[in-house]
Amino acid sequence: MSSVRLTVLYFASLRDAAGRAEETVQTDAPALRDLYAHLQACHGFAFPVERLRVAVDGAFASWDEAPRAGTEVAFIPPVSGG
Amino acid sequence: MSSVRLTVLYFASLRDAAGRAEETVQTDAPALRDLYAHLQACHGFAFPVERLRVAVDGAFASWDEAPRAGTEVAFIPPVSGG
Amino acid sequence: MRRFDLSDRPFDVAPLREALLDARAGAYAGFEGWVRDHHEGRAVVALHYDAYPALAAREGEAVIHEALAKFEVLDARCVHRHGAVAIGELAVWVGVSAAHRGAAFEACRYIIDEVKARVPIWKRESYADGDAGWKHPDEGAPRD
Amino acid sequence: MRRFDLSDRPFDVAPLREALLDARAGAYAGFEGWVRDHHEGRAVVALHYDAYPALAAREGEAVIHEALAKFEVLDARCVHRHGAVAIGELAVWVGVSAAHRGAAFEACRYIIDEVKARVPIWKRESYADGDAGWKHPDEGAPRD
Repeated sequence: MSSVRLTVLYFASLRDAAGRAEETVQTDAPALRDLYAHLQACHGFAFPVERLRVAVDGAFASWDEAPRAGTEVAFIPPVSGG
Repeated sequence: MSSVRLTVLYFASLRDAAGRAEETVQTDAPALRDLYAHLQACHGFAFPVERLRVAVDGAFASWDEAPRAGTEVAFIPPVSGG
Repeated sequence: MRRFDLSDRPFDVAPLREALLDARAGAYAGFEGWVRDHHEGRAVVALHYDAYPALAAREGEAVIHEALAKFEVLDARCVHRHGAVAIGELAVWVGVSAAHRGAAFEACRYIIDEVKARVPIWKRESYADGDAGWKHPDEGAPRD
Repeated sequence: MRRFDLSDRPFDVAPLREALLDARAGAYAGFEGWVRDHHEGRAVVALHYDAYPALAAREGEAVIHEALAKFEVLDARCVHRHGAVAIGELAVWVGVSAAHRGAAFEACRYIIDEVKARVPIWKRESYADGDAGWKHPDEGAPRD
Protein backbone atom coordinates (compact mmCIF):
# COMPACT_ATOMS: atom_id res chain seq x y z
CA MET A 1 0.00 0.00 0.00
CA SER A 2 1.70 3.18 -1.18
CA SER A 3 1.38 6.54 0.49
CA VAL A 4 0.28 9.54 -1.59
CA ARG A 5 0.11 13.26 -1.00
CA LEU A 6 -3.04 15.09 -2.10
CA THR A 7 -5.12 18.15 -1.34
CA VAL A 8 -8.46 17.95 0.43
CA LEU A 9 -11.07 20.73 0.05
CA TYR A 10 -13.72 21.47 2.66
CA PHE A 11 -16.97 23.31 2.07
CA ALA A 12 -19.77 24.74 4.20
CA SER A 13 -20.12 23.03 7.59
CA LEU A 14 -17.21 20.70 6.88
CA ARG A 15 -14.99 23.76 6.51
CA ASP A 16 -16.27 25.15 9.80
CA ALA A 17 -15.63 21.81 11.52
CA ALA A 18 -12.14 21.42 10.02
CA GLY A 19 -11.30 25.05 10.67
CA ARG A 20 -9.80 25.34 7.19
CA ALA A 21 -10.82 25.41 3.54
CA GLU A 22 -8.18 22.93 2.45
CA GLU A 23 -5.32 20.87 3.69
CA THR A 24 -2.54 18.74 2.27
CA VAL A 25 -2.79 15.15 3.39
CA GLN A 26 -0.31 12.29 3.19
CA THR A 27 -2.38 9.12 3.14
CA ASP A 28 -2.07 5.39 2.66
CA ALA A 29 -5.85 4.87 2.70
CA PRO A 30 -6.80 2.20 0.11
CA ALA A 31 -9.93 4.11 -0.98
CA LEU A 32 -11.41 7.61 -0.73
CA ARG A 33 -13.95 6.14 1.72
CA ASP A 34 -11.12 5.33 4.11
CA LEU A 35 -9.54 8.73 3.62
CA TYR A 36 -12.82 10.33 4.71
CA ALA A 37 -13.09 8.02 7.72
CA HIS A 38 -9.63 9.10 8.84
CA LEU A 39 -10.31 12.83 8.38
CA GLN A 40 -13.73 12.47 9.98
CA ALA A 41 -12.05 11.12 13.09
CA CYS A 42 -9.43 13.92 13.04
CA HIS A 43 -11.90 16.78 12.66
CA GLY A 44 -15.02 15.35 14.23
CA PHE A 45 -17.16 15.61 11.11
CA ALA A 46 -20.79 14.80 11.87
CA PHE A 47 -21.71 13.43 8.45
CA PRO A 48 -21.59 9.67 7.91
CA VAL A 49 -20.00 8.89 4.55
CA GLU A 50 -23.43 7.91 3.17
CA ARG A 51 -24.61 11.52 3.31
CA LEU A 52 -21.64 12.84 1.32
CA ARG A 53 -20.46 12.58 -2.26
CA VAL A 54 -16.82 12.74 -3.22
CA ALA A 55 -15.20 14.59 -6.09
CA VAL A 56 -11.70 14.33 -7.54
CA ASP A 57 -10.27 17.20 -9.56
CA GLY A 58 -13.65 18.86 -10.02
CA ALA A 59 -15.65 15.78 -11.08
CA PHE A 60 -17.76 13.41 -9.02
CA ALA A 61 -15.95 10.17 -8.23
CA SER A 62 -16.56 6.84 -6.53
CA TRP A 63 -15.78 6.30 -2.85
CA ASP A 64 -14.08 3.07 -3.89
CA GLU A 65 -11.43 4.85 -5.93
CA ALA A 66 -7.91 4.84 -4.59
CA PRO A 67 -6.52 8.24 -3.61
CA ARG A 68 -4.13 9.47 -6.29
CA ALA A 69 -1.08 11.65 -5.73
CA GLY A 70 -1.43 15.33 -6.61
CA THR A 71 -5.21 15.29 -6.94
CA GLU A 72 -7.73 17.62 -5.37
CA VAL A 73 -10.28 15.67 -3.33
CA ALA A 74 -13.51 17.30 -2.14
CA PHE A 75 -16.11 15.91 0.23
CA ILE A 76 -19.49 17.23 -0.85
CA PRO A 77 -22.07 17.61 1.92
CA PRO A 78 -25.78 17.81 0.99
CA VAL A 79 -26.21 20.87 -1.21
CA SER A 80 -28.61 23.75 -0.62
CA GLY A 81 -28.43 26.13 -3.54
CA GLY A 82 -31.43 27.95 -4.92
CA MET B 1 -93.74 35.61 -27.65
CA SER B 2 -92.60 39.22 -27.37
CA SER B 3 -90.18 40.85 -29.74
CA VAL B 4 -87.11 42.58 -28.30
CA ARG B 5 -84.45 44.85 -29.70
CA LEU B 6 -80.85 44.13 -28.75
CA THR B 7 -77.30 44.57 -29.96
CA VAL B 8 -75.23 41.70 -31.32
CA LEU B 9 -71.42 41.83 -31.34
CA TYR B 10 -69.26 39.89 -33.78
CA PHE B 11 -65.63 38.99 -33.31
CA ALA B 12 -62.85 37.50 -35.42
CA SER B 13 -64.11 35.33 -38.30
CA LEU B 14 -67.75 35.95 -37.36
CA ARG B 15 -67.13 39.66 -37.89
CA ASP B 16 -65.55 38.96 -41.27
CA ALA B 17 -68.51 36.79 -42.25
CA ALA B 18 -71.11 39.30 -41.04
CA GLY B 19 -69.20 42.20 -42.57
CA ARG B 20 -69.74 44.23 -39.43
CA ALA B 21 -68.63 44.41 -35.79
CA GLU B 22 -72.13 44.82 -34.42
CA GLU B 23 -75.73 45.15 -35.47
CA THR B 24 -79.03 45.97 -33.85
CA VAL B 25 -81.48 43.11 -34.10
CA GLN B 26 -85.21 42.95 -33.50
CA THR B 27 -85.95 39.36 -32.53
CA ASP B 28 -88.75 37.17 -31.25
CA ALA B 29 -86.46 34.16 -30.83
CA PRO B 30 -87.40 32.29 -27.64
CA ALA B 31 -83.75 31.61 -26.70
CA LEU B 32 -80.28 32.87 -27.59
CA ARG B 33 -79.76 29.55 -29.39
CA ASP B 34 -82.56 30.45 -31.80
CA LEU B 35 -81.24 33.96 -32.23
CA TYR B 36 -77.90 32.51 -33.34
CA ALA B 37 -79.62 30.07 -35.73
CA HIS B 38 -81.40 32.99 -37.36
CA LEU B 39 -78.28 35.13 -37.70
CA GLN B 40 -76.23 32.13 -38.84
CA ALA B 41 -78.67 31.70 -41.73
CA CYS B 42 -78.55 35.45 -42.53
CA HIS B 43 -74.77 35.72 -42.56
CA GLY B 44 -73.73 32.20 -43.48
CA PHE B 45 -71.72 31.60 -40.31
CA ALA B 46 -69.80 28.33 -40.54
CA PHE B 47 -69.80 27.53 -36.82
CA PRO B 48 -72.46 25.19 -35.46
CA VAL B 49 -73.80 26.54 -32.17
CA GLU B 50 -71.95 23.77 -30.29
CA ARG B 51 -68.61 25.36 -31.14
CA LEU B 52 -69.58 28.77 -29.77
CA ARG B 53 -70.28 30.24 -26.38
CA VAL B 54 -72.66 33.11 -25.83
CA ALA B 55 -72.24 36.16 -23.60
CA VAL B 56 -74.75 38.76 -22.48
CA ASP B 57 -73.56 42.16 -21.31
CA GLY B 58 -69.97 41.02 -20.92
CA ALA B 59 -70.62 37.79 -19.00
CA PHE B 60 -70.97 34.23 -20.27
CA ALA B 61 -74.60 33.13 -20.47
CA SER B 62 -76.67 30.07 -21.32
CA TRP B 63 -77.93 29.40 -24.82
CA ASP B 64 -81.30 28.65 -23.24
CA GLU B 65 -81.73 32.18 -21.92
CA ALA B 66 -84.34 34.33 -23.56
CA PRO B 67 -83.02 37.39 -25.39
CA ARG B 68 -83.62 40.51 -23.30
CA ALA B 69 -84.27 43.98 -24.63
CA GLY B 70 -81.40 46.43 -24.59
CA THR B 71 -78.72 43.85 -23.87
CA GLU B 72 -75.45 43.29 -25.70
CA VAL B 73 -75.20 39.72 -26.99
CA ALA B 74 -71.91 38.29 -28.20
CA PHE B 75 -71.26 34.99 -29.93
CA ILE B 76 -67.85 33.74 -28.87
CA PRO B 77 -66.02 31.57 -31.39
CA PRO B 78 -63.17 29.32 -30.21
CA VAL B 79 -60.54 31.59 -28.72
CA SER B 80 -56.87 31.71 -29.70
CA GLY B 81 -55.10 34.13 -27.41
CA GLY B 82 -51.57 33.56 -26.18
CA MET C 1 -56.74 45.92 -8.07
CA ARG C 2 -56.73 44.65 -11.63
CA ARG C 3 -54.57 41.59 -12.20
CA PHE C 4 -55.44 40.98 -15.84
CA ASP C 5 -54.99 43.62 -18.51
CA LEU C 6 -55.22 44.03 -22.24
CA SER C 7 -52.62 46.32 -23.77
CA ASP C 8 -52.91 47.81 -27.23
CA ARG C 9 -49.20 48.63 -27.38
CA PRO C 10 -45.89 46.98 -26.42
CA PHE C 11 -45.43 46.84 -22.67
CA ASP C 12 -42.43 46.42 -20.42
CA VAL C 13 -42.29 43.31 -18.25
CA ALA C 14 -39.76 44.72 -15.75
CA PRO C 15 -42.08 46.95 -13.66
CA LEU C 16 -44.82 44.31 -13.70
CA ARG C 17 -42.41 41.69 -12.43
CA GLU C 18 -41.00 44.04 -9.80
CA ALA C 19 -44.48 44.79 -8.48
CA LEU C 20 -44.89 41.07 -7.74
CA LEU C 21 -41.72 40.73 -5.70
CA ASP C 22 -41.76 41.33 -1.97
CA ALA C 23 -39.73 40.16 0.98
CA ARG C 24 -42.00 37.15 1.49
CA ALA C 25 -41.57 35.95 -2.07
CA GLY C 26 -38.90 33.31 -2.41
CA ALA C 27 -40.00 32.25 -5.86
CA TYR C 28 -41.06 33.97 -9.04
CA ALA C 29 -42.21 32.11 -12.15
CA GLY C 30 -42.79 33.95 -15.39
CA PHE C 31 -44.10 33.04 -18.80
CA GLU C 32 -43.84 35.04 -22.00
CA GLY C 33 -45.48 34.28 -25.31
CA TRP C 34 -43.69 35.85 -28.28
CA VAL C 35 -44.86 36.31 -31.82
CA ARG C 36 -42.98 33.82 -33.94
CA ASP C 37 -42.06 34.29 -37.57
CA HIS C 38 -43.63 30.99 -38.53
CA HIS C 39 -46.63 28.81 -37.75
CA GLU C 40 -46.78 25.17 -38.80
CA GLY C 41 -44.12 25.78 -41.40
CA ARG C 42 -45.62 28.95 -42.92
CA ALA C 43 -43.84 32.30 -42.72
CA VAL C 44 -45.89 34.73 -40.63
CA VAL C 45 -45.47 38.42 -41.46
CA ALA C 46 -48.07 40.06 -39.22
CA LEU C 47 -50.40 39.31 -36.38
CA HIS C 48 -53.55 40.86 -35.03
CA TYR C 49 -55.41 40.08 -31.81
CA ASP C 50 -59.09 40.79 -31.63
CA ALA C 51 -60.66 40.78 -28.17
CA TYR C 52 -63.95 41.37 -26.42
CA PRO C 53 -62.50 43.65 -23.76
CA ALA C 54 -65.34 43.60 -21.20
CA LEU C 55 -65.58 39.81 -21.19
CA ALA C 56 -61.81 39.33 -21.49
CA ALA C 57 -61.25 41.45 -18.39
CA ARG C 58 -63.87 39.52 -16.44
CA GLU C 59 -62.65 36.11 -17.56
CA GLY C 60 -58.98 37.00 -17.16
CA GLU C 61 -59.58 38.18 -13.59
CA ALA C 62 -61.53 35.00 -12.91
CA VAL C 63 -58.62 32.85 -14.12
CA ILE C 64 -56.14 34.66 -11.89
CA HIS C 65 -58.42 34.48 -8.86
CA GLU C 66 -58.83 30.76 -9.42
CA ALA C 67 -55.03 30.42 -9.48
CA LEU C 68 -54.69 32.45 -6.26
CA ALA C 69 -57.26 30.18 -4.59
CA LYS C 70 -55.92 26.85 -5.94
CA PHE C 71 -52.20 27.36 -5.34
CA GLU C 72 -50.16 28.70 -2.42
CA VAL C 73 -49.04 31.85 -4.19
CA LEU C 74 -48.66 35.44 -3.09
CA ASP C 75 -49.74 37.27 -6.22
CA ALA C 76 -50.15 36.89 -9.97
CA ARG C 77 -50.62 39.12 -12.98
CA CYS C 78 -51.25 38.69 -16.68
CA VAL C 79 -51.10 41.15 -19.57
CA HIS C 80 -52.19 40.24 -23.09
CA ARG C 81 -51.72 42.30 -26.24
CA HIS C 82 -54.68 43.51 -28.25
CA GLY C 83 -54.69 44.83 -31.83
CA ALA C 84 -51.72 44.68 -34.17
CA VAL C 85 -48.59 42.95 -32.88
CA ALA C 86 -45.31 42.79 -34.77
CA ILE C 87 -43.15 39.70 -35.27
CA GLY C 88 -40.81 39.38 -32.32
CA GLU C 89 -43.06 41.31 -29.97
CA LEU C 90 -44.38 40.04 -26.68
CA ALA C 91 -47.97 38.82 -27.02
CA VAL C 92 -48.68 37.69 -23.47
CA TRP C 93 -46.95 37.75 -20.11
CA VAL C 94 -47.78 35.93 -16.87
CA GLY C 95 -45.96 36.45 -13.58
CA VAL C 96 -46.48 34.68 -10.26
CA SER C 97 -44.80 35.15 -6.90
CA ALA C 98 -44.89 32.57 -4.12
CA ALA C 99 -43.01 31.41 -1.07
CA HIS C 100 -42.07 28.16 -2.81
CA ARG C 101 -41.32 27.28 -6.40
CA GLY C 102 -43.75 24.44 -6.95
CA ALA C 103 -46.79 26.63 -6.45
CA ALA C 104 -45.28 29.44 -8.52
CA PHE C 105 -44.75 27.13 -11.52
CA GLU C 106 -48.15 25.47 -11.21
CA ALA C 107 -50.07 28.73 -10.92
CA CYS C 108 -48.16 30.27 -13.85
CA ARG C 109 -48.92 27.26 -16.02
CA TYR C 110 -52.56 27.26 -14.93
CA ILE C 111 -53.00 30.91 -15.80
CA ILE C 112 -51.52 30.74 -19.29
CA ASP C 113 -53.39 27.50 -20.06
CA GLU C 114 -56.74 28.91 -18.94
CA VAL C 115 -56.19 32.30 -20.56
CA LYS C 116 -55.51 30.58 -23.86
CA ALA C 117 -58.53 28.30 -23.45
CA ARG C 118 -61.13 30.72 -22.11
CA VAL C 119 -60.36 34.41 -22.49
CA PRO C 120 -62.09 35.91 -25.55
CA ILE C 121 -59.06 36.88 -27.60
CA TRP C 122 -58.57 35.78 -31.19
CA LYS C 123 -55.41 35.69 -33.26
CA ARG C 124 -55.30 36.53 -36.95
CA GLU C 125 -52.11 35.53 -38.74
CA SER C 126 -51.02 37.00 -42.06
CA TYR C 127 -48.63 34.87 -44.08
CA ALA C 128 -45.86 35.74 -46.48
CA ASP C 129 -47.86 34.17 -49.33
CA GLY C 130 -50.64 36.77 -48.88
CA ASP C 131 -53.04 34.43 -47.12
CA ALA C 132 -54.42 35.30 -43.68
CA GLY C 133 -56.83 33.78 -41.24
CA TRP C 134 -58.35 33.81 -37.81
CA LYS C 135 -57.32 31.00 -35.53
CA HIS C 136 -60.28 29.13 -34.09
CA PRO C 137 -58.82 25.97 -32.63
CA ASP C 138 -60.93 22.85 -32.44
CA GLU C 139 -62.09 22.21 -28.92
CA GLY C 140 -60.77 18.66 -29.01
CA ALA C 141 -57.44 19.63 -30.53
CA PRO C 142 -54.35 19.60 -28.34
CA ARG C 143 -53.79 22.94 -26.69
CA ASP C 144 -50.64 24.63 -27.86
CA MET D 1 -20.77 28.57 -24.80
CA ARG D 2 -21.32 28.53 -21.08
CA ARG D 3 -24.95 28.10 -20.03
CA PHE D 4 -24.42 27.89 -16.27
CA ASP D 5 -22.65 30.60 -14.33
CA LEU D 6 -21.84 31.56 -10.78
CA SER D 7 -21.92 35.28 -10.06
CA ASP D 8 -20.33 36.85 -7.01
CA ARG D 9 -22.38 40.05 -7.39
CA PRO D 10 -25.95 41.05 -8.25
CA PHE D 11 -26.74 40.44 -11.91
CA ASP D 12 -29.36 41.76 -14.28
CA VAL D 13 -31.85 39.28 -15.70
CA ALA D 14 -32.86 41.45 -18.68
CA PRO D 15 -29.85 40.84 -20.98
CA LEU D 16 -29.78 37.14 -20.11
CA ARG D 17 -33.45 36.78 -20.98
CA GLU D 18 -33.02 38.77 -24.18
CA ALA D 19 -30.17 36.54 -25.29
CA LEU D 20 -32.58 33.58 -25.15
CA LEU D 21 -35.23 35.11 -27.36
CA ASP D 22 -35.13 34.65 -31.08
CA ALA D 23 -37.66 34.64 -33.89
CA ARG D 24 -38.22 30.91 -33.50
CA ALA D 25 -39.04 31.20 -29.81
CA GLY D 26 -42.75 31.37 -29.14
CA ALA D 27 -42.41 30.63 -25.46
CA TYR D 28 -40.14 31.76 -22.65
CA ALA D 29 -40.35 30.39 -19.11
CA GLY D 30 -38.35 31.97 -16.33
CA PHE D 31 -37.73 31.18 -12.69
CA GLU D 32 -36.20 33.43 -10.06
CA GLY D 33 -35.29 32.50 -6.52
CA TRP D 34 -35.16 35.49 -4.17
CA VAL D 35 -33.65 35.76 -0.71
CA ARG D 36 -36.54 35.86 1.71
CA ASP D 37 -36.51 37.64 5.04
CA HIS D 38 -37.63 34.51 6.86
CA HIS D 39 -37.12 30.76 6.87
CA GLU D 40 -39.47 28.45 8.71
CA GLY D 41 -40.69 31.30 10.86
CA ARG D 42 -37.25 32.73 11.76
CA ALA D 43 -36.17 36.20 10.66
CA VAL D 44 -33.21 35.94 8.28
CA VAL D 45 -30.82 38.91 8.24
CA ALA D 46 -28.07 37.70 5.92
CA LEU D 47 -27.23 34.91 3.55
CA HIS D 48 -24.02 33.46 2.19
CA TYR D 49 -23.57 30.90 -0.58
CA ASP D 50 -20.49 28.74 -0.58
CA ALA D 51 -19.71 26.86 -3.78
CA TYR D 52 -17.14 24.56 -5.30
CA PRO D 53 -16.81 26.51 -8.53
CA ALA D 54 -15.09 23.92 -10.74
CA LEU D 55 -17.58 21.20 -9.89
CA ALA D 56 -20.56 23.58 -9.83
CA ALA D 57 -19.77 24.71 -13.37
CA ARG D 58 -19.44 21.14 -14.59
CA GLU D 59 -22.60 19.93 -12.84
CA GLY D 60 -24.62 23.03 -13.78
CA GLU D 61 -23.69 22.60 -17.45
CA ALA D 62 -24.62 18.92 -17.22
CA VAL D 63 -28.06 19.79 -15.83
CA ILE D 64 -28.74 22.26 -18.63
CA HIS D 65 -27.56 19.86 -21.30
CA GLU D 66 -29.81 17.18 -19.88
CA ALA D 67 -32.73 19.63 -20.12
CA LEU D 68 -31.85 20.52 -23.73
CA ALA D 69 -31.81 16.82 -24.59
CA LYS D 70 -34.96 15.81 -22.67
CA PHE D 71 -37.27 18.64 -23.71
CA GLU D 72 -38.05 20.32 -27.04
CA VAL D 73 -36.46 23.63 -26.14
CA LEU D 74 -34.30 26.07 -28.05
CA ASP D 75 -31.97 27.26 -25.31
CA ALA D 76 -31.59 27.55 -21.56
CA ARG D 77 -29.41 29.41 -19.09
CA CYS D 78 -28.93 29.50 -15.34
CA VAL D 79 -27.03 31.90 -13.10
CA HIS D 80 -26.56 31.32 -9.38
CA ARG D 81 -25.15 33.74 -6.85
CA HIS D 82 -22.02 32.94 -4.88
CA GLY D 83 -20.77 34.63 -1.72
CA ALA D 84 -22.73 37.14 0.33
CA VAL D 85 -26.27 37.86 -0.84
CA ALA D 86 -28.52 40.49 0.73
CA ILE D 87 -32.16 40.02 1.70
CA GLY D 88 -34.33 40.80 -1.30
CA GLU D 89 -31.60 39.99 -3.81
CA LEU D 90 -31.88 37.47 -6.58
CA ALA D 91 -30.15 34.20 -5.66
CA VAL D 92 -30.79 32.14 -8.77
CA TRP D 93 -32.29 32.65 -12.20
CA VAL D 94 -33.28 30.11 -14.86
CA GLY D 95 -34.52 31.01 -18.34
CA VAL D 96 -35.69 28.69 -21.11
CA SER D 97 -36.88 29.45 -24.64
CA ALA D 98 -38.89 27.03 -26.75
CA ALA D 99 -41.32 26.87 -29.63
CA HIS D 100 -44.10 25.73 -27.28
CA ARG D 101 -44.89 26.48 -23.69
CA GLY D 102 -45.13 22.95 -22.30
CA ALA D 103 -41.50 22.19 -22.98
CA ALA D 104 -40.40 25.62 -21.73
CA PHE D 105 -42.11 25.10 -18.36
CA GLU D 106 -40.91 21.53 -17.98
CA ALA D 107 -37.29 22.32 -18.81
CA CYS D 108 -37.29 25.35 -16.50
CA ARG D 109 -38.65 23.26 -13.64
CA TYR D 110 -36.19 20.47 -14.36
CA ILE D 111 -33.23 22.81 -14.29
CA ILE D 112 -34.06 24.52 -11.00
CA ASP D 113 -34.96 21.19 -9.35
CA GLU D 114 -31.70 19.55 -10.45
CA VAL D 115 -29.56 22.58 -9.68
CA LYS D 116 -30.93 22.63 -6.15
CA ALA D 117 -30.44 18.90 -5.77
CA ARG D 118 -27.03 18.39 -7.36
CA VAL D 119 -24.94 21.49 -7.90
CA PRO D 120 -22.37 21.98 -5.11
CA ILE D 121 -23.64 25.23 -3.61
CA TRP D 122 -24.42 25.64 0.07
CA LYS D 123 -26.51 28.26 1.81
CA ARG D 124 -25.66 29.72 5.18
CA GLU D 125 -28.44 31.68 6.84
CA SER D 126 -27.87 34.19 9.62
CA TYR D 127 -30.84 34.87 11.85
CA ALA D 128 -31.99 37.95 13.73
CA ASP D 129 -31.38 36.12 17.04
CA GLY D 130 -27.66 35.82 16.27
CA ASP D 131 -27.77 32.17 15.31
CA ALA D 132 -26.50 31.02 11.92
CA GLY D 133 -26.10 27.76 10.12
CA TRP D 134 -25.33 25.93 6.92
CA LYS D 135 -28.24 24.25 5.25
CA HIS D 136 -27.58 20.59 4.56
CA PRO D 137 -30.98 19.15 3.71
CA ASP D 138 -31.69 15.50 4.42
CA GLU D 139 -31.60 13.49 1.26
CA GLY D 140 -35.01 12.01 2.01
CA ALA D 141 -36.56 15.35 2.94
CA PRO D 142 -38.97 16.99 0.54
CA ARG D 143 -37.26 19.31 -1.87
CA ASP D 144 -38.16 22.93 -1.37
